[in-house]
Amino acid sequence: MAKIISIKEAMGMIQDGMSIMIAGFLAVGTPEKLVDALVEKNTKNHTLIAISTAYPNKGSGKLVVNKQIKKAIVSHIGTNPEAGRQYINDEMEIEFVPQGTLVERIRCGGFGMGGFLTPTGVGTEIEEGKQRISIDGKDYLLEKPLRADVSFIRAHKADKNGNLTYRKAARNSNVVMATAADITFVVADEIVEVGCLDQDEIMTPGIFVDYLVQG
Amino acid sequence: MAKIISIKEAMGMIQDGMSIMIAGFLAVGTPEKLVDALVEKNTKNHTLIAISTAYPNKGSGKLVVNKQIKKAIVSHIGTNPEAGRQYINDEMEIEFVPQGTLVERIRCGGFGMGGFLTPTGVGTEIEEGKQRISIDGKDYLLEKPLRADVSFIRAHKADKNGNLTYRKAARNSNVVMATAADITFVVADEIVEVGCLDQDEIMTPGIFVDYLVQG
Amino acid sequence: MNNREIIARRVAQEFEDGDFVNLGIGIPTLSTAYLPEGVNVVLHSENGHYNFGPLTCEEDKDPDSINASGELCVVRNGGVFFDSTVSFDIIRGGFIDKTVLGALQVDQEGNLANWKIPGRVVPGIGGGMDLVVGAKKVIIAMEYTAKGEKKILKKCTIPMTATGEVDMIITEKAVFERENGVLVLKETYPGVTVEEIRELTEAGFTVDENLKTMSI
Amino acid sequence: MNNREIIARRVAQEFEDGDFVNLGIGIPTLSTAYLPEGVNVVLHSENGHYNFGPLTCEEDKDPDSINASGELCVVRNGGVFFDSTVSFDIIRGGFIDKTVLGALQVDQEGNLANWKIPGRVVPGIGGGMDLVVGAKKVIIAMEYTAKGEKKILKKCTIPMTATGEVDMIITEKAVFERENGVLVLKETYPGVTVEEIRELTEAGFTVDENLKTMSI
Repeated sequence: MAKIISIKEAMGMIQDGMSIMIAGFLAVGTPEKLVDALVEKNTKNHTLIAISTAYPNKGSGKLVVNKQIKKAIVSHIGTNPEAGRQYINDEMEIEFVPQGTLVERIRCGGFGMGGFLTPTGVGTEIEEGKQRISIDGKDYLLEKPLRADVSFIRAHKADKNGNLTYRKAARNSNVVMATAADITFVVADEIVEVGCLDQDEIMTPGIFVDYLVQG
Repeated sequence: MAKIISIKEAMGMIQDGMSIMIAGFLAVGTPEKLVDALVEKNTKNHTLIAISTAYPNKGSGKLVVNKQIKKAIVSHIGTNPEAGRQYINDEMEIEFVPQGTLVERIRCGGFGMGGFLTPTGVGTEIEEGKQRISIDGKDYLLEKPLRADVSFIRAHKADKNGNLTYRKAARNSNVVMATAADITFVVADEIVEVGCLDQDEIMTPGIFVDYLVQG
Repeated sequence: MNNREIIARRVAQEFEDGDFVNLGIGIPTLSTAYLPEGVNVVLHSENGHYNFGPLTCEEDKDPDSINASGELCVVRNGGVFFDSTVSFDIIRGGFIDKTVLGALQVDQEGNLANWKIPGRVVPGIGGGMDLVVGAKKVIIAMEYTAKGEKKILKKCTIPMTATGEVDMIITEKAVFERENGVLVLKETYPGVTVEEIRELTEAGFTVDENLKTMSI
Repeated sequence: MNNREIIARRVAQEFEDGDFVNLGIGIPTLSTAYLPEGVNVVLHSENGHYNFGPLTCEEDKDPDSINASGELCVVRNGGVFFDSTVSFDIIRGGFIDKTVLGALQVDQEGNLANWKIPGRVVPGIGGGMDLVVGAKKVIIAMEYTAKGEKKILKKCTIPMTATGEVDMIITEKAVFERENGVLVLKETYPGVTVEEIRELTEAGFTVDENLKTMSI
């Protein structure tokens, strides 16, 4: 069951070299407060797992600009020129993953699966180093699970048990990332009492959430 | 986008030998009207894909009692003695699948994946005929996708585009089964106008639904 | 106190406040009647919810609200409904702290057999195989023997549910835990001797140096 | 009419009323401006919704409502929000009727290259690889050549996005479809000759016996 902590307490659990999932799509769904606090903490050598490196001044991109990321596992960096610069200058390693494969690998990581077979990437560079398996005459790549040490999630509403709802397009990668890290930190737009959320409409059950981080 | 049709029109699309997914857990979430109509139609040699064979007089079990099922792919038959009887007398074939594996295989079938790796069943009878794959030192079974010709889904509310919500424990296998059949038939407790459902709270997007079946 | 109650009372001592648990029908479910003061557990149900409990009044009756045994139930404040994939993602993903199940046979390697007796109609697998593989701690709650036949064996002789997953065995005569791959006798019921346990057990086991008496 | 408009107008003719489509930025998205009367398409956005459109008034502005290009948008009546896995399940599962994307190179085997130019900074893959593999029909919308260089080749020379998935190529000079694994020239723009197409094309192709003039 989720525990409510301060940003300071949250940052106390993060160390150099940890892998970090940052939820959001082009920063929509990203808990900026946690990212800002991590920029301030200035830990280094993180592995970033995110849909993209977002923007230089928004979302996960701020950690790139502050040179805290050693390796990024993302589907896109095009909106963050600094990510491109660090990449071509070998200052940051990038593993490009097709977006559908990325979120499904995270799902496998959260849910105890050893991987899944996708037709995406067959016959492309993405196939390198991967097993190709044919099922009923069609070829697939075996893609492996992804997990992280910590994840940063923004929710719309959270009850005090950590049950979460998201709003509009701010849901995106948050649902899977909330399940696949050893420690899940959530910043909610609003924290409500247990019982205030409709039991049918909770999008992330609280069992997945470790900490609700308060302002 | 979903089309609204009558039960008679729905039954017109079902033929002997088709595979049928019947949503529900011990009949909760099963559209009894469609099952009853299929009993009346009395088509034969179906492959049933369901969590269980439910009860003799409720849910998918009625098709078993009426001897319409040639093969059942289920996780449990214990609540339907007639299923047990047909099974030991070789009147009906049964493929027992662990429940978590069953729903995930259906998910793969609906979503274009060639399969997934699960630790469930490693070292048991369930492993027979399956590939064992080791990922980072842990063993998994490669489980393949499941699809059906038609699926029977009960929803709580449906809008006229086929967007669905479910209520309480009646959600269970309905979400995945709505995605993995060539033709998806839905009976809703209530059909509402487009726009009446909250866009954040739809549990099955209408893109998966072919037909809303009216009383 | 009958065997079922002894076992259920001992199982109840294993729970910590806030544990997410999935309990098999019979003795495992009965154990919740004996939870220590101040200990509350969250019950997960395979069909798609957690934090359920029995009906408390007539108004609670809702045909869409059943547990995995098919009984009407209430999902309490803080509970959540979800679909079957999420339910088993929770299980397979290791979010269940403890699962308690019955067994036909258990062996010294931690193998479990509880779904199929050759020659008899198989009721099915249900969620059992996923639970035993996925839960953080697997506790077997069962009577020590079945009509005089040994159940704790060197190697299961009937089809297995999972291999090497059993962490603890709680019976009316003794409690075992698996430590470093070895079955260790941790507790005996008042009046039951280690010799008696050896006679009723085919499996090899060691006796804990701090062997305790089961206190119910 | 410039090349972009010619291509966008021709792309728009491919849509049927009710189609679920996912459109790349640029010409593909521009095509919706030229939908025939009575044809409405449902736009799917990788980040997690469908049936979106541009803002219609100041009140629609909502920072949580963006499309996959990061632009503020409105999800219209009948539209749905979902998470990223569902978004790509829709794509990979074959529920998208048509996807329209640009290309750096296409070849006669239906291979597509549109994500990486060796030696240049790669912006990324995004949802492109999944879309091309998953959508029922893959339409490439692009200018015929890039600064004089041929783009419709015997075999792509830069890293591919997917193999054998391209169904149709729409350009300002000609329209091709792949039929039984062969590239077939179906239409030419008024004034463009088959000979001119041959000169500008490295790929082998056949000419449809009912070769038509592109009508925009």
